[in-house]
Amino acid sequence: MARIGVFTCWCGENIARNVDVEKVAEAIGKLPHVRCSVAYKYMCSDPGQAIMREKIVSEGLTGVVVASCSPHMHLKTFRKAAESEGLNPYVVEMANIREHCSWVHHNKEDATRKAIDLVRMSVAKVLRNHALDPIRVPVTKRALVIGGGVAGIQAALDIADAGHEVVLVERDPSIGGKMAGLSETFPTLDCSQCILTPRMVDVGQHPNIKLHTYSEVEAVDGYLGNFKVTIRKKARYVDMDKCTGCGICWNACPSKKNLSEFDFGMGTRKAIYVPFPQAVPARPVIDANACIKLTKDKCGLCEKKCPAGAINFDDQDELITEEIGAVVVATGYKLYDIGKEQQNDKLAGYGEYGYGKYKDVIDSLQFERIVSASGPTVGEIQRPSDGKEPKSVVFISCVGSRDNAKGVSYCSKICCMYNAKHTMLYKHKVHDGQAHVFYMDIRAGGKNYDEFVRRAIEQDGAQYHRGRVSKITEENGKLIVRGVDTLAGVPVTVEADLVVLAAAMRPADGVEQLAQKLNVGYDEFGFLSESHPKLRPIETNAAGVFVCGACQGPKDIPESVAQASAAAGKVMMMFSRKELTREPEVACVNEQNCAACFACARACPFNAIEQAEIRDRNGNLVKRTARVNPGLCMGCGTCVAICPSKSVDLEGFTEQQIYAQVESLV
Amino acid sequence: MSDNNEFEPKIIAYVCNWCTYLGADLAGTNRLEYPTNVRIIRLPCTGRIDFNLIVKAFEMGADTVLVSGCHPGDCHYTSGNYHARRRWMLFRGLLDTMGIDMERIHFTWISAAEGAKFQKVITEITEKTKQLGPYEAYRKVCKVS
Amino acid sequence: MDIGYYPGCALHGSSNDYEMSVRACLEVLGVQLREVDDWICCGATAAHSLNQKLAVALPARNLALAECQGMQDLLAPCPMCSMELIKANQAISADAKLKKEMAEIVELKVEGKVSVLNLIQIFQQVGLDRIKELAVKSLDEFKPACYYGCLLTRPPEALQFDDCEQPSSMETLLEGLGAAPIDWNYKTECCGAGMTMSNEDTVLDLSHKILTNAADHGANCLVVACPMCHVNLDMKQADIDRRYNVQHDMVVYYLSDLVGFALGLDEQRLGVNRHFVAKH
Amino acid sequence: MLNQLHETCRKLLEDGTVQVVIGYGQSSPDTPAYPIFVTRPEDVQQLVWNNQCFGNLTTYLTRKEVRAMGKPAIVVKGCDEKTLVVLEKESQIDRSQIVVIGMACSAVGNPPLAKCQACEVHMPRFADATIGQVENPASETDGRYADLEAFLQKTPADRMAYWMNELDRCVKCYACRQVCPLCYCETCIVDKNRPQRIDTSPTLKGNYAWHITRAFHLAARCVGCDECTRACPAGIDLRLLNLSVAKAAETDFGFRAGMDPEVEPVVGSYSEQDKEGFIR
Repeated sequence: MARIGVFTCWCGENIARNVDVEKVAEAIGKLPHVRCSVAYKYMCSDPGQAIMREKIVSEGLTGVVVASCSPHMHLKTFRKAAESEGLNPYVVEMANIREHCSWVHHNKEDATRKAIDLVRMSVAKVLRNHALDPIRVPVTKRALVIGGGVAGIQAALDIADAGHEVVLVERDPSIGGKMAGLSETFPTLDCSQCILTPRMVDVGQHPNIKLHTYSEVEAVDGYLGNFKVTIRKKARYVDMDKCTGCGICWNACPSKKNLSEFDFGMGTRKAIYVPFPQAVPARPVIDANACIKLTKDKCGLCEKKCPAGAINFDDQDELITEEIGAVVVATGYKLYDIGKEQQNDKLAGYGEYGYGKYKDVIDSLQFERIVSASGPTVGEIQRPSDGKEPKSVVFISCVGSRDNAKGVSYCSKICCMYNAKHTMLYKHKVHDGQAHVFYMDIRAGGKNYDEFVRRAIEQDGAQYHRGRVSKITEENGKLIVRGVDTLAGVPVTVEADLVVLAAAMRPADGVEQLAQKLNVGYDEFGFLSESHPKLRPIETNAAGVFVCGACQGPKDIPESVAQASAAAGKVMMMFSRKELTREPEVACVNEQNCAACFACARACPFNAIEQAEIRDRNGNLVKRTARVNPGLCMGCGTCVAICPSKSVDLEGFTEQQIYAQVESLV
Repeated sequence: MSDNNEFEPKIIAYVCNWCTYLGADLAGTNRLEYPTNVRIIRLPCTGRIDFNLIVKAFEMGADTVLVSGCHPGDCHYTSGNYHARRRWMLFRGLLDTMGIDMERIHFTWISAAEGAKFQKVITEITEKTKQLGPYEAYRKVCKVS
Repeated sequence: MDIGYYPGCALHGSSNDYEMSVRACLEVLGVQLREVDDWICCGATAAHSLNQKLAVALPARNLALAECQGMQDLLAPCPMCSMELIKANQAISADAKLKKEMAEIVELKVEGKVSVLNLIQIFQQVGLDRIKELAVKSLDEFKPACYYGCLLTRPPEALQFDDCEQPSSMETLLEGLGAAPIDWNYKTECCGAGMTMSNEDTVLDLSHKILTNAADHGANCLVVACPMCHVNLDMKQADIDRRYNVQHDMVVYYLSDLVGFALGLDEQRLGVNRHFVAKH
Repeated sequence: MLNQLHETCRKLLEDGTVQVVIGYGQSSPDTPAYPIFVTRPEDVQQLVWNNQCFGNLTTYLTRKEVRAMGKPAIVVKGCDEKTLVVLEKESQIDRSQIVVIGMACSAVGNPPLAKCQACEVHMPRFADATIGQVENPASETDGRYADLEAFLQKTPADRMAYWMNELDRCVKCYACRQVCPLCYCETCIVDKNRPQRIDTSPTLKGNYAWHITRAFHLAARCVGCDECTRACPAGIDLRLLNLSVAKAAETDFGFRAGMDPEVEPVVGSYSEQDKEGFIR
């Protein structure tokens, strides 16, 4: 026999002003099953909760309705209170007579009538509530980090240092990501590799980190705490165990003219190569498209020369699976490819800057390699066309950024800073050179950032023009950069030897496909969606999957690192528990009734419904049925609406509860 | 209002928990007044809102039914509202053939930030329903013959 | 093919050589031009810099006339005219209120349905293949610098023709007819346009740069599709030479002139003999 | 044609490819054929084929008792075959475990049924064996929705009145459900009473709720075999309801149930581009 207690709140004047609270309490008190119906000034206050707790005990209540504010406000509060008296929290419901009634209706009589309806609905519902226990899911205390850039490295190290195993997957032959290719970093101008490579070595040597380079995530199954991840290890043609990284092979390799990915095409590499000297792992990989043996079945020098016999031309892609508890996505960014036609033609443009047409128009990452001591020019600033030292260099901001016409609408955030950095690095190497910057606005928010830009302008004499560049043309060996200075209000023409385009930052290729495998949302640009922009910036809507670094939005190094540590923190939080608990308000299938049409499985936004088989103890198939994985279900109820026979129902919002509410409205 | 015996429509609103319900909360927080006729039933997502519920609402004597959730792209569950939208498209075809008065079923997207829109929608459909009068046709259907 | 034709002031005045050439080669291509009866000025720069409503109303009347004279396509060889007409077209079809207002002002029903085309688009409609069929000689002696100026492609959101920064439609056409268009830098720079009245120095300066760059890149002639550009680059060339003490000798053709040559038309027929800088 | 049918079935039964043949039997000429289940080769003579073979036999494939009979061969018309496509999509049948015998069919009934008027699958498309040739089919593939469109000419009020009058006759015998090959739920929603979503008494209220539910549960699934209408003892034209949902599916999503095995079912999938003019 149900015994319901109803507690109506005055909320001071907030409710009582427009709703006759006592009248509500009295009317509700007359309803069947309602054991007690009291009103009090502030139900959420300690004395208020005390009243409720007292009644739960004295009346032996089996269900509670609190008629006060929005459940988004206090449902948790009251459920806790009930729990403290041993009542299952899920038999507590609320009626929203404040936001939905007293605050929006001024006619007291009508408002009171409505309030009574609202409470009656909640009583009708709570009569069909039943005790629910939080869902417990075991955790595999092993993290997968996707992407071995600075963010991925940081996350991996933090988690590993906390004593948990980490599987780090990197698409390229070496970890290090974009940062490994940078020259110096703003705002301190300390050498990028000097600060990063030690961390890379740490990763390589960490007992808790299992490193898969030249590998990609193929498939992800399972759910929070219990993922099964399939990883494709691409054929490397070099036996990692035998190889000592001595370098004889790449010195021997005759195929020289291959553009180096690490140098962003500014330099060349052999067909068998380590992307850069400090690579981790310091083991070479063979570029199958460049290798003479693999393409023409000639040469094979490396194999002959290799003292360890590590070369294996028959190497194949290998698929391995890893058991994982949590995933950190740190796939980073790429640059908007300038001038090129793209599938989404909104992102095509800036052909007028002559990138790809004029050798000496390059992008910022290419410039990083040119100024980098480890670069193809060993830090000598030489322009690509003729190796001359450029005496005048123009840096152009926002190439593709903040441009709804032919680029992306957002600000790429880091360009203002690295432009300033580039002008300085340039000036420090070419003392008689002149750097020009065309910019829309200077966005230098951050510790010591604006000071840094001022230094570029005031000490290193970079010429800043506030305005856009309309066109770049080549006339007798000079690049003619025509733009405007909107502050001076005059058109500006600069004769440059080298032009550097700060192209917009875009998510790395293939991130959408990865997101789909992980059930993580992404925006129109392909940046992964955090589950709340303010309060859950690391979490995603896929439980147990976290994001950090530029794959979530444009970021600089310190931000990426901070977010990476945050993600690591979230993972450790998960791993700190024996098992995880989740809200029990999820869908469940009545397997007796399920006709196994699997419409629900098709519709489920979280792939939380699987096709299961019921077998008798001799293993004969009795029937097939849909089955909800409570570890994955987020409780949207789409399956319930779509199931013709209503063989699936949603706890907390069961058919019985909802129909009871409607039917209470006679 | 109810003193004079003007017709007071009965409006049942099925709303999603994350957008429209919060929109209604916001209307409250901003003290945006609207008629008292609507009764909100909170569901997690428009994806959960089944057509049987709409029929049931009419059976319970609703003069107008409102179904409202998150704008496309805003769904808390990423795609519940898209699934709902599809079902409604097909369902409307059927109701139309059945001769159900389409002016008595409203579908809206109201976000958690659109308290004002919630007020506007409720006020407007209440006014509209007052003009249309009680849904006699369906009440006739429902009285036991 | 039978299309509407809006000459605009220029083609009936200073630039009737342009009209001759357009009419001549369209005739050979079997395109009948029906001139809009009772057309008025498109408003040009003056209108839209002074009075927005007028800037719509003037072209609106011409559009209304074209509509009620049953024209679907309307050729406006002058880029300024076509731009003004297209902008009005879009404004009217997008805004019912404005449409009504305009109908009242011009005292004619106007829908904004006519599609306004520039000369290049007409050639594209006829089709390069068709033109090739009718061509009697190759243009291989010509190394033209195709000059688009400002208005042929701009404002892009309104015109939606070619790539406003890197147009190539003239090159495609002329290449097809045997010419060897050169790649150069001043395709879309301004020639000074109307400034030619108020501020000649600017015009001379800008046009000088254009002529120079064309020559530097090995052009033996310039091709334009705009009467204003032609005035500045051809008629003013002597002044430019004088002012900068150079000898440009850069023949400036209308696009239709070269197409005309390919079709076997002579200089008289095309009005080329009326140009100031002569080929020699 | 009949012999060919008998031979095919005899072989299938003899060599044990199947244990049962689901086909048509007939007591006397020109009376509606009924389903028979032939398990012995010598009985195949009982199988008939003529324009009285109305039934959509696929409805028996999902029945427990029929499943118990072993691997079936089934006789289908082009229209019935569409059901197999849907059933397979909804993983109710394993096509590889069924032998489908497709019968060429110009039309059933005399005069031909409405569905035959607009039939475009006189020849089964995916059958394991197809028997016969279509002679002069009553083929006129458009006007699939003609009857519905005619009905929609009525005002909503009149439509309501029509259904109140029609559904008043419904006695809730559920013949429409029993005969429907796509009503295969273990327990039908109408038989579930916690909560009681649909009033089970044959009142107008309950009948409305039931027929809305029945029709909508067939949304983008119903292949239009019209068996429900044929089976209805009260002679209610349920076809109109099925058509209205089918029409919505076709106009809004270009989807037709049972036609293309490749396409994703409409319900349970979505597109961000779905139109939503009706949503505010």
